[in-house]
Amino acid sequence: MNNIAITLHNFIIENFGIDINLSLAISYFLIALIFWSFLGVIGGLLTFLERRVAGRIQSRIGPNRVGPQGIFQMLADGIKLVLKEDLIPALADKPLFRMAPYLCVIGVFSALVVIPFSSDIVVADLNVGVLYALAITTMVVMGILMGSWASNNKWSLLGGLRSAAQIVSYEIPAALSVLSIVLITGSLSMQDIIRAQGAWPHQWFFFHNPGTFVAFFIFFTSALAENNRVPFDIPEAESELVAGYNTEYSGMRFSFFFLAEFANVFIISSLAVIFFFGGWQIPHFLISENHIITNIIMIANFLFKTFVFIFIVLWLRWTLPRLRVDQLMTMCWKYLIPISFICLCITASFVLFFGGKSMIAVFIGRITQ
Amino acid sequence: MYELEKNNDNTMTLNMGPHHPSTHGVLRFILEMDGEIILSVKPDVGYLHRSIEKIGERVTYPAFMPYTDRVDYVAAANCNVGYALAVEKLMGIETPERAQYLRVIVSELNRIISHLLMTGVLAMDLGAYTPFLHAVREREKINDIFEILCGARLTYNLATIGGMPFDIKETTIRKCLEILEGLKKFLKEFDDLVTNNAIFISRLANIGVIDKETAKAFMLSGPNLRAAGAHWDLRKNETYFLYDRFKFDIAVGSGKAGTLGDSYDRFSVRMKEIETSISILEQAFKSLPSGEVQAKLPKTLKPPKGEVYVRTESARGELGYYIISDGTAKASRIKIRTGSFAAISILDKIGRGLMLSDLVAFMASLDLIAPEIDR
Amino acid sequence: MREDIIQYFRNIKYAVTSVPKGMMVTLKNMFREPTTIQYPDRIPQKIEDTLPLNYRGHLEVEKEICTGCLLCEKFCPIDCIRIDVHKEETGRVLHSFKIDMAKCMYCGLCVPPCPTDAIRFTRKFEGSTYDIKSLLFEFIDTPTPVYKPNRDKDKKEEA
Amino acid sequence: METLHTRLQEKFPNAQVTFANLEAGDHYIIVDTAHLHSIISYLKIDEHYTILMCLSGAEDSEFLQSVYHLFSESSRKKVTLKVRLPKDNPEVETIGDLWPGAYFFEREAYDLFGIIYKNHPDLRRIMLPEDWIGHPLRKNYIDPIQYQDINNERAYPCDVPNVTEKK
Amino acid sequence: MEKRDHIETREEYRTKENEVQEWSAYQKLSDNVLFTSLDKILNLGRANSLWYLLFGTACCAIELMQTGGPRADLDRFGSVFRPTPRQCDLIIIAGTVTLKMASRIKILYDQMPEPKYVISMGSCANCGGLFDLGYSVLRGIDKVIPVDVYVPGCPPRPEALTEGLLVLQQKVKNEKFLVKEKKSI
Repeated sequence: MNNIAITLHNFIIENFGIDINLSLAISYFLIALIFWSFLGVIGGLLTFLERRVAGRIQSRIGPNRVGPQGIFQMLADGIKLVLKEDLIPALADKPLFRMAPYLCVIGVFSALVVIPFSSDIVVADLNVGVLYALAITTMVVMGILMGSWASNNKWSLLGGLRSAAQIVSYEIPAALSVLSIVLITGSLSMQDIIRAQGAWPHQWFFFHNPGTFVAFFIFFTSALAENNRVPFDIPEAESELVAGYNTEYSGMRFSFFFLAEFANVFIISSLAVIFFFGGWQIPHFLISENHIITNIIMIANFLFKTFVFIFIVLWLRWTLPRLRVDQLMTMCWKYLIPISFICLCITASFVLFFGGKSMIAVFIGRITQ
Repeated sequence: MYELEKNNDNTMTLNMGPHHPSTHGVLRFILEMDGEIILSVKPDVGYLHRSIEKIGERVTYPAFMPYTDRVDYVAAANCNVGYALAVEKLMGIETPERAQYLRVIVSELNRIISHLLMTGVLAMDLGAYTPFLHAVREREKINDIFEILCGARLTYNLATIGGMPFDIKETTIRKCLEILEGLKKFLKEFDDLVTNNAIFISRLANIGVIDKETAKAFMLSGPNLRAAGAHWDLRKNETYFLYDRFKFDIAVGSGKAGTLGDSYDRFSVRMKEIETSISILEQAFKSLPSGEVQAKLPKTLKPPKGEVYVRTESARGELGYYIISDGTAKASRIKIRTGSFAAISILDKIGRGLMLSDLVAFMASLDLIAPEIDR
Repeated sequence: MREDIIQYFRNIKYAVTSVPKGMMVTLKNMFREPTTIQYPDRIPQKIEDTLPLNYRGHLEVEKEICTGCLLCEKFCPIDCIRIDVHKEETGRVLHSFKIDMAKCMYCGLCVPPCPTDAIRFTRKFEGSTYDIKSLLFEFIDTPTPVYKPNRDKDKKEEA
Repeated sequence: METLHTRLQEKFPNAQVTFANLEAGDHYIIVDTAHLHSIISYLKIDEHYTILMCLSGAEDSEFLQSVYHLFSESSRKKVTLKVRLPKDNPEVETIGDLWPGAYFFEREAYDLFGIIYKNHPDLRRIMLPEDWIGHPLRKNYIDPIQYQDINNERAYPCDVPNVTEKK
Repeated sequence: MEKRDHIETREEYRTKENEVQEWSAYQKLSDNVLFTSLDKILNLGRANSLWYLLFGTACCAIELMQTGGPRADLDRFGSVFRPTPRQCDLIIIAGTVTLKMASRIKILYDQMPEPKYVISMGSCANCGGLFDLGYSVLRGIDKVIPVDVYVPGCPPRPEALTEGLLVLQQKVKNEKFLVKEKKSI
């Protein structure tokens, strides 16, 4: 039961007896619908969470009037954004202007395909999952660049150019730091990476060796940068570029950008959990006979870890000032990339000398000898 | 730092303001840019020119007091007492000692909240929103004090010619001291959050370096001049309001993060000045003399024919009132010389070669306030 | 060269140490009570009552003790007070006393000259409205004879 | 200041340098328009009046004035210089080459009083829009009620008809 | 920002009273239970998410900052600031508007997408206030753009502005949104 789409497909065929191709299409469509709306809800929830966390950090409260504790704030925002007039500047490149937000959303949401929520629940466990996730999220830069160019606004253009330079550069340290993990597992599949880890901290790749330990921070930093979050939010720097690439966007189209950004927060946090913190792995004594209960515990475990990282992202967002463009590039090319290479070398030597055993395992092994 | 080449074919003209989040109100800059690098800055001010100087000729001397609030609404008390001092000097009125102490107290309180706002806004312009709100939180507490003293939060109108319209109570002093204690704790926290932050330092150090000579040539004053290394503080060098009775050091830029006179120095000078103000306040509360707060005045104020230029140290530098009286109840001319107006002219000289993000930081470090420029 | 390398590692060290320091400050703030006063409904006491007594809110006129001396009108630099006094057989009668709160600058120049404290500040600050005309406050509904403080004092002395 | 005045008279025998003593406040020196620049540069370089505190325009009954407040850091002395300019042709040399910061103050004086500073590199309006008519701080200026397409008359209820009985 | 060349100028500003009379036929439609309840939900959403433009002209801007700050916290009512007019529902004219600035404010207002609201904050924006005596100040922002709510004060304290926002929310809640949409067809 590797693929829930197949399960659903079998279920449809057994119960309704329709054509195989059609049922495959239906099942994939259903899965897509479920996952996309899940990410939509997550994105909305994150906007609310961000405002509440920001509120508490800034010793205020944050939205608390719509619904209990303001939980329906995102609904109100959603309603409003849908009802807003959809403005397209007169001199904008209209087809590109319309297309850009969708491209952004597609880029982010497609990454969800390879994210395993539990041992069973994953849309598609691709054998190039890591590569796919890293590649497809880069589509965001296309959307941003497109939108910024099409807006026919100098601030947008500056934002878009900054974003392109930034995202493309930070792709390298991110990939390099993930490479350490791939080196250990020897597989690009997300599920394989998770299975290579365990439920307990000492089994996580985060504590595997000093190389992966540092690699996590590099990965997290570059993921933040790819996501245009503070301290790397220069493409939409409010005080510098008004609102950066989305200066000219209003209503629904703006909300797509917004949603993409917050969905991306979820994606990067979950990737961090998958690569370095054991993903959905739960201790043995929690695995029961019942598949459903096991899966639910796994999902809860995964989401809990993810939300911890989401909180860290938000926490960073409301603490740090932003870097300058050239400093950002300096940080990437002069600091992160060399260090990630060093990490890669350390991991490689660990793999070479200890056969992929973790630092702690080696240490314990030495003691017990 | 960067090769500057005026190549007209490849430059971009960027219009910054009057509505731009980092221009603090309604300034406008026309930037000539080569990519992210600025080739020239043309400030276009006057979007808040409210004809205060003309109104000064149309209303009587006491009625101009509320207008001085609006010259610099962030440090309104400083403007109030400066104007009162100017008219008193013109008329030769002796202000009671307690009133002078009260004036010191309100100007220092106001200097604190003005600098708090500046440091907060600087942090906001660099992308950190939280320190700004923390600064606003502390500001609110001092605003409360002003509310108790004069009944308003922002535009105080808290001086009359010849004295002060209110007296300070023992309970208010106690509350004030409590808030100052809290403020000291807050400043320590602020240091961790902002002042010593690596990103923050790297954004400000070596940016927009103004040396002493340039600063004087461009008529800079106040904290901006002190950050360039000049030991110049009107409170000390040209004592008014019994400032000579207080012990305090002039905060001067040290260049500890980069070059002397860079943006970080201007920031840290203001941080130091908050501490200086706290110590002045504590001394003032300790040695507050008793007595009257208002000198006896004729019913209608008619200064003799003459003119006077009185300058005081406001939060944004030298605040000068140049009053020409023609012997009637209304002034013939009131010119207000402000620190920000002088500072805006230096933007083009220093701004060339900076990046757009640096310009924002540089502007915030100069502490420009639109009404002070435009009046 | 060597200094550059030292600087390189110093930069890393400084960034790594200073960022967590700032993060600890924000975390500390997160567990503090928020300072928000939940105006208008979730507060223990009306904001108006918490303001100091000398707060400069909206102006208020007590028509019974207004002497019709027009001092407040004279002292207002922007003419936002308009008083209408007519001389009738019984004496001077107040017909209208208008204050334009939309234009008022809350400076307090009109209050000290008043001989009877008829015009004074309240602690009201709420007055948002859809129509600016409703911010023109009229304090006299029926024509009221002006108050004569001296005669009143005499009466008191007799009593 | 009086000694400075005599020194100036010795140094610039051709220039009309008069000393004005008023009832109250600061005293000032009125200098000749033609010699203003040389006098100020003499003051800056030889007399060490290195700080220009303020530059402002003003108007008295017959003349427009350009007023310079200088300050010497070494001797802690202030001096006020004035030039009187005829209202129909108010022209005076710029001192922006001595203090570049003065350019903006001169632009302000030009904008609000119409004083023309010769050799100023960028003498445009600074406070008011380019298409503004008149120089508002002159005494005979009448406030406009129309600017571009905005009718700027006072609106009800700010303009209650004045029916006050006044004696 | 100067974006003069790509603004879609919308001539028809909201004329509140006339609209109701002209479209009384639609009013009957709007009495329909479904419409009214749907309207209510939509308006509740709109009213609780009034994003304002990060823009202040003068003294009131400081109080506007403090209203967004920790003590008053406009975010409680779902109001956050956005730096660009394209994403705003509400423009708070915080402070004196000079004649030089008036046209810029009109541009900003035109750049905002419908439905949009205006709060005039403080005496200066209401009617020129104390700068009535000057020559360069616009006597009331309503000469340039239509104002929904006037907040008195000079400057209004944060609570007064919060009240202004609540009054505006009340107005938004009572609007007939769906009917208005019908009108344009």
